[in-house]
This record gives sequence, structure tokens and C-alpha cells, in this order.
Amino acid sequence: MDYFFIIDFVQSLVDGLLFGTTYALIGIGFTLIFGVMRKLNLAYGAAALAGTYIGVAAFLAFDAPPPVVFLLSALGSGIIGIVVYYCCFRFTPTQVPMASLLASVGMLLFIDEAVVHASHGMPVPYPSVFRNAIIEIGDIWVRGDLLFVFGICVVAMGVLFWLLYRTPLGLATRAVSQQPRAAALCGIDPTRVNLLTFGISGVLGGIAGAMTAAAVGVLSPIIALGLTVKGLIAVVIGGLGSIPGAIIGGLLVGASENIFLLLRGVTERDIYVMLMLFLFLTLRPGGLFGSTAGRD
Amino acid sequence: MDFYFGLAQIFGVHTLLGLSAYVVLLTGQVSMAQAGFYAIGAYTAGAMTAMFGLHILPAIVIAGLVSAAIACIVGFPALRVKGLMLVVATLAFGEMVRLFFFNLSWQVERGGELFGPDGAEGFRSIRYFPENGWEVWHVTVFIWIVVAVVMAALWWMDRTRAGAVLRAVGHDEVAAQSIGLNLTAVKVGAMTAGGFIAGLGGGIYAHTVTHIEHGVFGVLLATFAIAYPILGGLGSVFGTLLAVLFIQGFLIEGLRFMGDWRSLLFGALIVLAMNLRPNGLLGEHAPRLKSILRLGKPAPDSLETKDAN
Amino acid sequence: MKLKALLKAGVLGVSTLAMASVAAAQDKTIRIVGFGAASGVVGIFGQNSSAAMSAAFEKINAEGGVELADGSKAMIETEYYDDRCNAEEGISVLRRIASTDALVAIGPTCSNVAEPLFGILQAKVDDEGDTGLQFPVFTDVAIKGGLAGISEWVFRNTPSESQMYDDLFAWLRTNHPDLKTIYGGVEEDFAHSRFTWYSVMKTAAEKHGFEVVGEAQWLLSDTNFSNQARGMRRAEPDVVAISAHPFTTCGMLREMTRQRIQPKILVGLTSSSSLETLSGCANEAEGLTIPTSFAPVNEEAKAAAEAVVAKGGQMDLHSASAWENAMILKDIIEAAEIGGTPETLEEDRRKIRDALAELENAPGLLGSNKRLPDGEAVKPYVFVHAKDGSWDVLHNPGS
Amino acid sequence: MLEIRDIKTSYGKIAALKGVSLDIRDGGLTCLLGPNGAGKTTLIWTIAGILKAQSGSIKMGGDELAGLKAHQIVEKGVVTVPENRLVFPEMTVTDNLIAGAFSRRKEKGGVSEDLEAVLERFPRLRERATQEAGTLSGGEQQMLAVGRALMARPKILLMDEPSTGLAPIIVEEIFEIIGQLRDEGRTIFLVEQNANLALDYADHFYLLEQGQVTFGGDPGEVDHDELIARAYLGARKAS
Repeated sequence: MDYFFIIDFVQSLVDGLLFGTTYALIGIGFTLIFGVMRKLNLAYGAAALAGTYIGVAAFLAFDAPPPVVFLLSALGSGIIGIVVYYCCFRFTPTQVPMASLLASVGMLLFIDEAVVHASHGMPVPYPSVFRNAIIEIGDIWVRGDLLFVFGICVVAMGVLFWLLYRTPLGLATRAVSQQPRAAALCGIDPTRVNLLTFGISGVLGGIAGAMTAAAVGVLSPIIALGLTVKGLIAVVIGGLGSIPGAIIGGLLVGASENIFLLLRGVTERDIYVMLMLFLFLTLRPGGLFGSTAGRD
Repeated sequence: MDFYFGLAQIFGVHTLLGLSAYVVLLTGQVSMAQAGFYAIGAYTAGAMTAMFGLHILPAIVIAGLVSAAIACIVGFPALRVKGLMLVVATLAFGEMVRLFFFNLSWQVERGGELFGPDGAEGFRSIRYFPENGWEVWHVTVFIWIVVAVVMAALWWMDRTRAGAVLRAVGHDEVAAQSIGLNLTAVKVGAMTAGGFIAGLGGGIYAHTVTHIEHGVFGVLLATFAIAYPILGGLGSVFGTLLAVLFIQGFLIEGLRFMGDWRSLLFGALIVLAMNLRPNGLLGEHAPRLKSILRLGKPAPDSLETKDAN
Repeated sequence: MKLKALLKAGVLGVSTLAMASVAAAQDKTIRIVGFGAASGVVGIFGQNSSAAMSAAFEKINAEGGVELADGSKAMIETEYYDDRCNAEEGISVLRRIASTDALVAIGPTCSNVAEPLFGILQAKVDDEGDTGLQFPVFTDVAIKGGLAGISEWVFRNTPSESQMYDDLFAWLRTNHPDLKTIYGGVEEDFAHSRFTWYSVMKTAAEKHGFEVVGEAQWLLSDTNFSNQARGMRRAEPDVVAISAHPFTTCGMLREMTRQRIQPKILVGLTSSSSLETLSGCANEAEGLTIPTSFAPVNEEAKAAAEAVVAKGGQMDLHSASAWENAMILKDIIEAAEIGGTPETLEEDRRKIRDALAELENAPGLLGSNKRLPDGEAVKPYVFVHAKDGSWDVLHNPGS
Repeated sequence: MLEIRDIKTSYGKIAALKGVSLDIRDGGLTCLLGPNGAGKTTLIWTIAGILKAQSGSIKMGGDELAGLKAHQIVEKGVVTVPENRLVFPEMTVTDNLIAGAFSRRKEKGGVSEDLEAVLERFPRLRERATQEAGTLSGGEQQMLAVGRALMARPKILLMDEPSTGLAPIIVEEIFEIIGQLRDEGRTIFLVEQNANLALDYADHFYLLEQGQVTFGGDPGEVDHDELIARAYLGARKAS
């Protein structure tokens, strides 16, 4: 073990953990929707990407400052989330889960193509803050912009927790996710809760998309599929329906993929990530925090 | 004319892919691993003919068997989970297979040229058909004989106890278990059968396109595999066939005149179809000829609740 | 909105059909059809190529069309098919084109479509035992090295990267004798990028005395390049060569800036000398040096570029090939003495193939294109570099 | 208070309710008896708005309830204690109760007073106020479900099989609570298999057999044994 290897290892770990927060956000989005509706929204990553493009449109058109771009990305993605709800989930029957699954696939293809159509598939620059700020701790460099991404993601999670555990709306959301019928009997309108959940998870997705784009500095439609797959993996490792699980899962995916990259190279990296997931699933089907998985 | 025969080849190959997911879906499992089995079939059959000079028929049978064997092995651990977890587990497996072929380089020399998979460059010159004097229509007939055999076998199975068992598991696992069915055996059996069919399909696919590479067998193809039976309806094998015709024939080939609007419409029409016919184009019950002719009928009603969402 | 799009597209389709049939009634026409990815993530290639092709044919038609064997003139009629960069669709599209009265096809854009597509064609002409499709394909965009050898029905007017990079590194050696080391960056899962680094750039660099001190690999959809850049930082290379598409090229360049890696020379992949790289990261790409077979360096090239822009496309090294293909095909058709009637269709296709095979030189936008026996081309090129948000000619070996 | 007229509900092609009519009287306990599969729970779900009636009307005062959604019916004051409790397992007891008052979120105040009142009524819940509801015993969960319904300040309380799955001694306890609620003058509609016990508390009853009301009256007017036999076994059609 030479010195460089240890430095590389720690550096990979730090970068991976910071980057993993975006996976965690996407994971939380999947978990929220799954928790409330017991359904998988495969259009989620694409909606997040489309929202990010809405933000970047403002950047290109009006040279909007980064905070406005981030905000617009998040809001745009939230609105698209609601559209996805109406198109794929609102009118497909509850007892036919496959219908909404496939409808969301159709929506994924539609949104992706709409983004490509509007942008001609060109990569566009995405604004970031503290782009060139680097904190040097010995030989370990911590990227300032990634720290910012990490901070925003932590704040987003904090707001989410406040929303879920401190507001009537959050109470209603938790009620619907735990016992939808009883929630209706308490006077909670499940349709509205579903709608809101799609909106909120859309906003989270938009933040994740914006932060990914800010970290890379460039936005391209290519990132949608990666976000979807990584988010799904994070959710499953953490345990379905569990928000802390999604966070841990996201960080774990981010860190481990960077470590595998260091140890085994880029072409084999994802094999090991997938293998880890596969083993996780078969050895611990409920995920890390999977107390609710049994109900499905 | 060759154009239509070529199109029929695509229909045939995709029908096999869809049917492989259909068998697994009957047990209520959504498997995203079908593209992986398809890839295994494609590389195996390609290796058999291009590298070892086998005839196409044993080549695809071997491809099917290899895929089936791997599906069986994967089935045991994978089917411990269900629902979304299974979707992701099988997705992970499919990606692992793809990445395996991404890293696989194994070439042999035949007649002064190298044949075989070459990592990211793919596997070139799987030209069994043109090199052996097969016209396009020969290939088409060959493919559809295979498809017809597979469809007939599944149709027949659906009418026997085996089909009833699969559907029972798909409908209600607890109830199926309580009448003494071995869930693991049934699910792994379905997975193995699905793997076999996907292997056949992949084997044929490799020969119709002459060049395969890892990128083809990604998440998108896996999604198409499950989309066919879901869109068509799980009532019978004809649902899958109809969905293949709808997607490959209408959405992809039929709308080609629309230029790049076609891709936009593609997703939108799938969304629309699932909203209008949530149980699939042909519904979830085995159709009689009469109801095939009258497609406009509403989906079979089931427990209708007001908070349908 | 969907309905509107549908209606619009329907109306468009019907009206072009109507117009086409009117035109057919008046004149003789020759059909040359383009195909490639016009939608999806790489749709921009097809859109540009389609614009360049139709602009070129418009120019030819405006100048009176092409002359047939009997001395009559024929207009060129064209259309463009989208294959979405999908192998099966590409094959289906080519079969469809072959089933019409089209003489020759220009396409595809994606190397991963080109590979299987060329594989379904007859490998050797007049090989009775080979039932592959017999239809001439004159490829414009799909650039990955060595593909035309798959079939004798295939011709490519894509630049020869091995020659371009060989010359580039030779030029670098001459002009910067102090540069010793090179570090490669390659997008590992995209055939073209991969091929160009391992088989083209690396070989050329070593040949001209550069020492390869390391390689960084990443994937098409990667978003985090810090590990890769760190290796690069430690090697302190004089030259960094990046063989990747614009999205990851930009991502990597950003990471290099962040880690304060400042090579003396940055070399990029041919495909990156397009607007995409500049729209993605003009600042970081500053100084990126790329050999390209198109730049508006003369009047003809400038005029062509303007005509393509008027058609809603962009002229770059890929779409310039589409333009040149159209022009070359005009000459070929006239030289091969095409009948231009439905009865002579088979024969005409064969004549075009043979004429393309015999062609040794063809005029291009930057000068004369040399045609090779295996169907490939060697085209004139210039070295460009990114400067103040646009591509600026750094060196023109031809001048 | 609630007039139910000719309600028909079906699952697909199978008719579960074939035209049910009955009245729930103001300020008293109306009880619905009937064998398994008679359609009792279907009727509760239909009144509560979870299931959609194909035809018929449910009137409260002048308001038509049929066709409203479940949460709107709760806002009208018709509140259900569902079969099997259906508490929110991963929420604390207090949160469960607060969720019960969701329909009143637009009113100012009052919720904390009601919460205090419910905890007063069920001291066992107060002891476990911060525990997750999923960890409670069956009887405690039933109390929680009743308390949750009370939080909505119901005008009519629908109770579906409160005794299911509980030990006899707990059932007694639950029924004592039901008795108390009745004595406070609340309007209660109780669906119960345990006809013996239910009849002790009922002011009025109906018998539901095969999706139809076959009999109705005051407990004092009929032969309990015969009624109970029919309620359990489902007699041949009343002659």
C-alpha cells in the first residue's frame, strides 16, 4: 500500500460520497412515490432532466443567475411530475400495476424525445457556483462545487423531513402511504396527496438533475437513464419506502462506484455495482431499512 | 418485396423476445433480464456459426439452452424478491450480462480472418445466411417457423395444467401456495422457459443483423421485452404478437414518414394505449375469435373503486 | 398538442406526396435517398446531414439537374429516413430504400448502424453464393475506421482519421520539438472514440516520438471524472488527447481545469470539431486542436456552409461529406451513363457502384478527395483550434 | 338521520348489494346483522364512499351522499371505523389521532381539546401516546381506531365488525365503549357478526342476507334465538 493509493482511495471515497447525494435525492423521489402509490414511476429520471432543461433555458435566454436557474429547474421538474401523474397514474386502474408501469415507460420515451427535439441533443453549459473553489486538506482535494451540491441536497432533504413530519400535509402523505383506505376514511383525499407527492418528488428530482448538471458543468439528455438506474439501485439497497434508506443507499452507490472505478477500471466498474446490488437483494431482500418491503 | 420480408423478420425476432417476457409475466413477475438472456443467445449462436461453423439450427438451439441454463441459475436467487425489487434485481443482472460482453474478447482464426466478439468493438461478420445462399424470404420463413412452434407450444401450455399453475401463481401467490404449489419451482420454471425463448430470439437476431455489440442489449431493449406482453395483454400469446405488430409495424415502421415527430408520437401513443386499455390491447382473458374481431369493447371490469389512481 | 403535431405531420406528408407526384409528371427524376439518425440523442448528425444533402441537390437541380445516357436531363429527388441510430431500423430502412426506385443511398450516420448494415450487403460483387443485398451505399457520416471493407457495395466519403492524426502529430513534432509526453482520454463504450484512440491517435503519437504516459477511460454517460483527471495530473503530460463525444469531452475538460491540469497542447476527436463542443463548454475547450476535413476556408466551402444553414442545418466535417457525396454522385451519374428508367434500375445501380469503385479522385470542398480501392477516401483537411468561441484554422497543410 | 334507498353495488358482474334500503335513526344504535358474505362490509364501504354504488340514494338530511368521494363523506360527518382497524402502523398513536381530525383542518383550533378528550376516554392510549401504532395490541388498536374516528367529530359513526380477531374479554371491553358512546346520544351504525352481543346494545336492527335486507325491527320485538341463528347461518328466505 503506497501513499498514492491511500490518497486515491480516500479521495475517491470523498468524491463518491459527495456525488452520491444526487443519487440519494433521486432515490428519495422514487421512494416517496412508491410509498404513497405502491407503484414505480419510470418516467421520473426523464422528468427530472426535462425540468433541468427548463432551468437551463432561462440561463440561455435571460442569462439568469444560478440560484434562479436551480429554482426553475426544481419547479419545472415538479410541474412535469404532476403532468406525469395525470398522464400515467391518475386514470389507470389501481389494481393493474403493469398499466401505469408501461405508461410511465411511454412517458419516459416521450419526455426524453421532447427534450432532444427542443435541444437538438446538443450539450449545453449549466451554471454552477464555486466552480473552481477547491479545499485542500493535505493531498486530498475537496471540490467546492460538490460541497455546494452536497449542501443543497442536505437542505432539500431537511425541508422534506420538515414537510413530512411537521405539517398536516406530511401527515396526510404518511397516512396514505401506510394505509390508503384508512386515510380516505380520515377525510384525506388520496388523489390530492398523490398529486402533491408527484409534485414534491418532482421538485427533488429537479434539484438532483440541477445538481448533477452543475457538478458536470454540462447538461445533455444522456444523463437521464443513468440517473434513473442509479436512483433505483439506491432505493433498493436502502429498502423500499424508506427515506433514510434511500439516502444511505445513494451515498453507498456513489462511494462504491468510485472505489470500483479506482480498483477495477471503468469497463468493469458497473459490473461490480450491479453485482453488489444483486447480492444485496438476494441476501437481504428488504434492503437496509426495509421494514415496509414485506407489505408489497 | 425484400423490405416486407425483412420487416417480418424483425416482427418474428421481437415476438420471441416478447414471448420470453410473457412466460415470466404470467407468474406475476416483471423481469428486466430478458435483454440479458437475449444477448447470451445472440453471442452464443453467433459464436456457434461464425467461429465454429455450425449449422444455424443447432446453433440457436444451443443458444436457447445456454440462456435457459443461466436463467435457471439466476432464477433461484432473483426470485426470492418480488415486485419492484425483482424489477431492479433483474435489471442489474441484465446490465451485468451486457457489461460482461462489453469486456469479452475472444476471437478465433478461420480462413485467415479473425472471428468472434471483440469487446467494445462488438462481434462482426455473423453472415451465416448470406454466405450460405439463404434469400431474405428463406430467412423469414425460417424465423416464422420457429416463432410458430414457440407460440403453439405456449398456446398449448396455456390450455394445460401448466398454464393454469403459472396463472394461479401470478394471480395470488398465497392462494397458490396454499393449494400445494411449489412457488420456487413454478417461478424458476417460467424463468427458464423465458430464458430459452429469449436465447432462441437472440440467436436469430444476431444472424439477421450480422453484427452485435453490447450497446444493443441495454435497458431500453429490456423495457421493450416487457412492453410487448403488457401492451398486448396477458390473455394469450396473440396479445404479444399484436403488440409487436403495433410497436414495430405501426409506431416504428408505419410512422416513419413523419420524420422526427415519429419518436415523439411513439411514447405518447404508448401512454394513451395504457390509459385506454389498461389490461392490454387484447385484455387479460384468453380471447375468443369474436372478441378479437371487436377490439373496441371495454376492458373486463373488475373491482371498481372511486379512488382509482 | 399531440393531435396538432399529428395533424401537422399528416398535412405535411400529404402535401409533399402531392408535390412529388406533380414533379414526376413533368420531368424525369432520379431518386437518391438519405438515411441516418434524425431523432434521439445523436439526431443532430442526421438533421445536419439531411440539410446538407438537400441543399446540395437543390443546387444541382437549380443548375439544370443531371444528364442521363440519352442526353436528357433529370432532376434529383430526395428524402431522408430516420433510423434512430438503431441497427434493426437501419437495415429495415435500407431494404425499404432498395425496394423503391432509388439509385443509391447516402448514410447512415452511426457507426453502430453501419457495421450491421454493411454486413447484410453482398460482400463481394458477382459472388453468386452470397445472397446479401446488392445496393450501392455511399456513406457520409459513420466515421469509425475500416468499415467500408465489409462490402464492395459500400463506399465512404468519411475522412481518413489515421492520415489526419498522423499528420497532426508530425506537425506537432516539427513545431513543438520540446513536447515529449502524451496522455490519452477515451470514451470506452463508444466504438468510434475507442477505435480512434487505440488504433489511430496512440499509434500516430508513438510513431512521431511521443511517449504515452497514461490513459484515462470513462463511459458515454459518465458525470464524474475526478479519478481519471487525477491520474492525468500526476503524469504531467505535455499533450493531452481526448477521444470522446462533446458531452464527456466537456465534462473532462471542466475537471481538468478544476484540477489545474494545463497541457501545452490539447488534441480532440474529429467529431468534436462541431458546434456542440463550443455550445457545451467554449471556455474550457479554448485551444483544443483537431484535424477536420471541413472548414470554411475557401469561397466554395463558405457558399456551401451558407446554403446548409439556410436549410436549417450546420456544416461540419460530417455534413460536408453529405454535400460532397451529392456532388460526387452527380458526376458519377453523368459519367456512368445512367438510363434513369424503371427497366434499367438494377443495371443503373450496378453502374453507379462500378463507377464509384473506379473513381480515384473526386472534387471536394477543400480540394481533391483521393478514393482508395477498399471504398474509403482520403480527404484534404485542416487543423483547427477553438478560439474565442469558434473554430479557427490553425494550419492548412494543403496551402 | 341517514336514509338508504335501493342501493346496488357489484364487483364486476357479481352483484353484492341487490337493492338495500334502510334507515339509520338519529341518536341511537342501529345494528346490521347477517352471515358471512351477505354484503355487510360492502354496504359500509358503499356508504363511506370507498365503493361506488351503481344506483340508489343515500340521504343525510337533504344532502345526497351517494356519488361523493370518501373524504367528502367524512367532511359531511359520516365517519367509519373500518374492519380490522386499519390504523397507520408506522405513525405514533398521537399522530394517528391527529390524522383523524384531518377533515377539520380548516377549522380554527379544537383539535388539541379533542385529542385530550380522546386520551381521557382511553387511558391505555395515553400510556402509549408516543408508541408506533403497529406495536399496539389488537384491542388497543381498536380503541385507537374508534378514537381516531371520534377526532373527526362524527355526526354518524359507522363501525364495521369491531370484534373481529379480538379475545372475548377485549370484545366485552369494546362493546362497553360502544355502549357509552350510544348513551352519550351519538348516532351509531354497527355492523356485527356477533349478533348475540350486538343485540344487547342495539336500539334497532336489520338483517342482511345475500345482498338484501330481509328483516328489520327492534330487538325487543323478536325471538332472539331465531334471529341469531339466521344472522349466523343465513336462513332460507324468510317466509
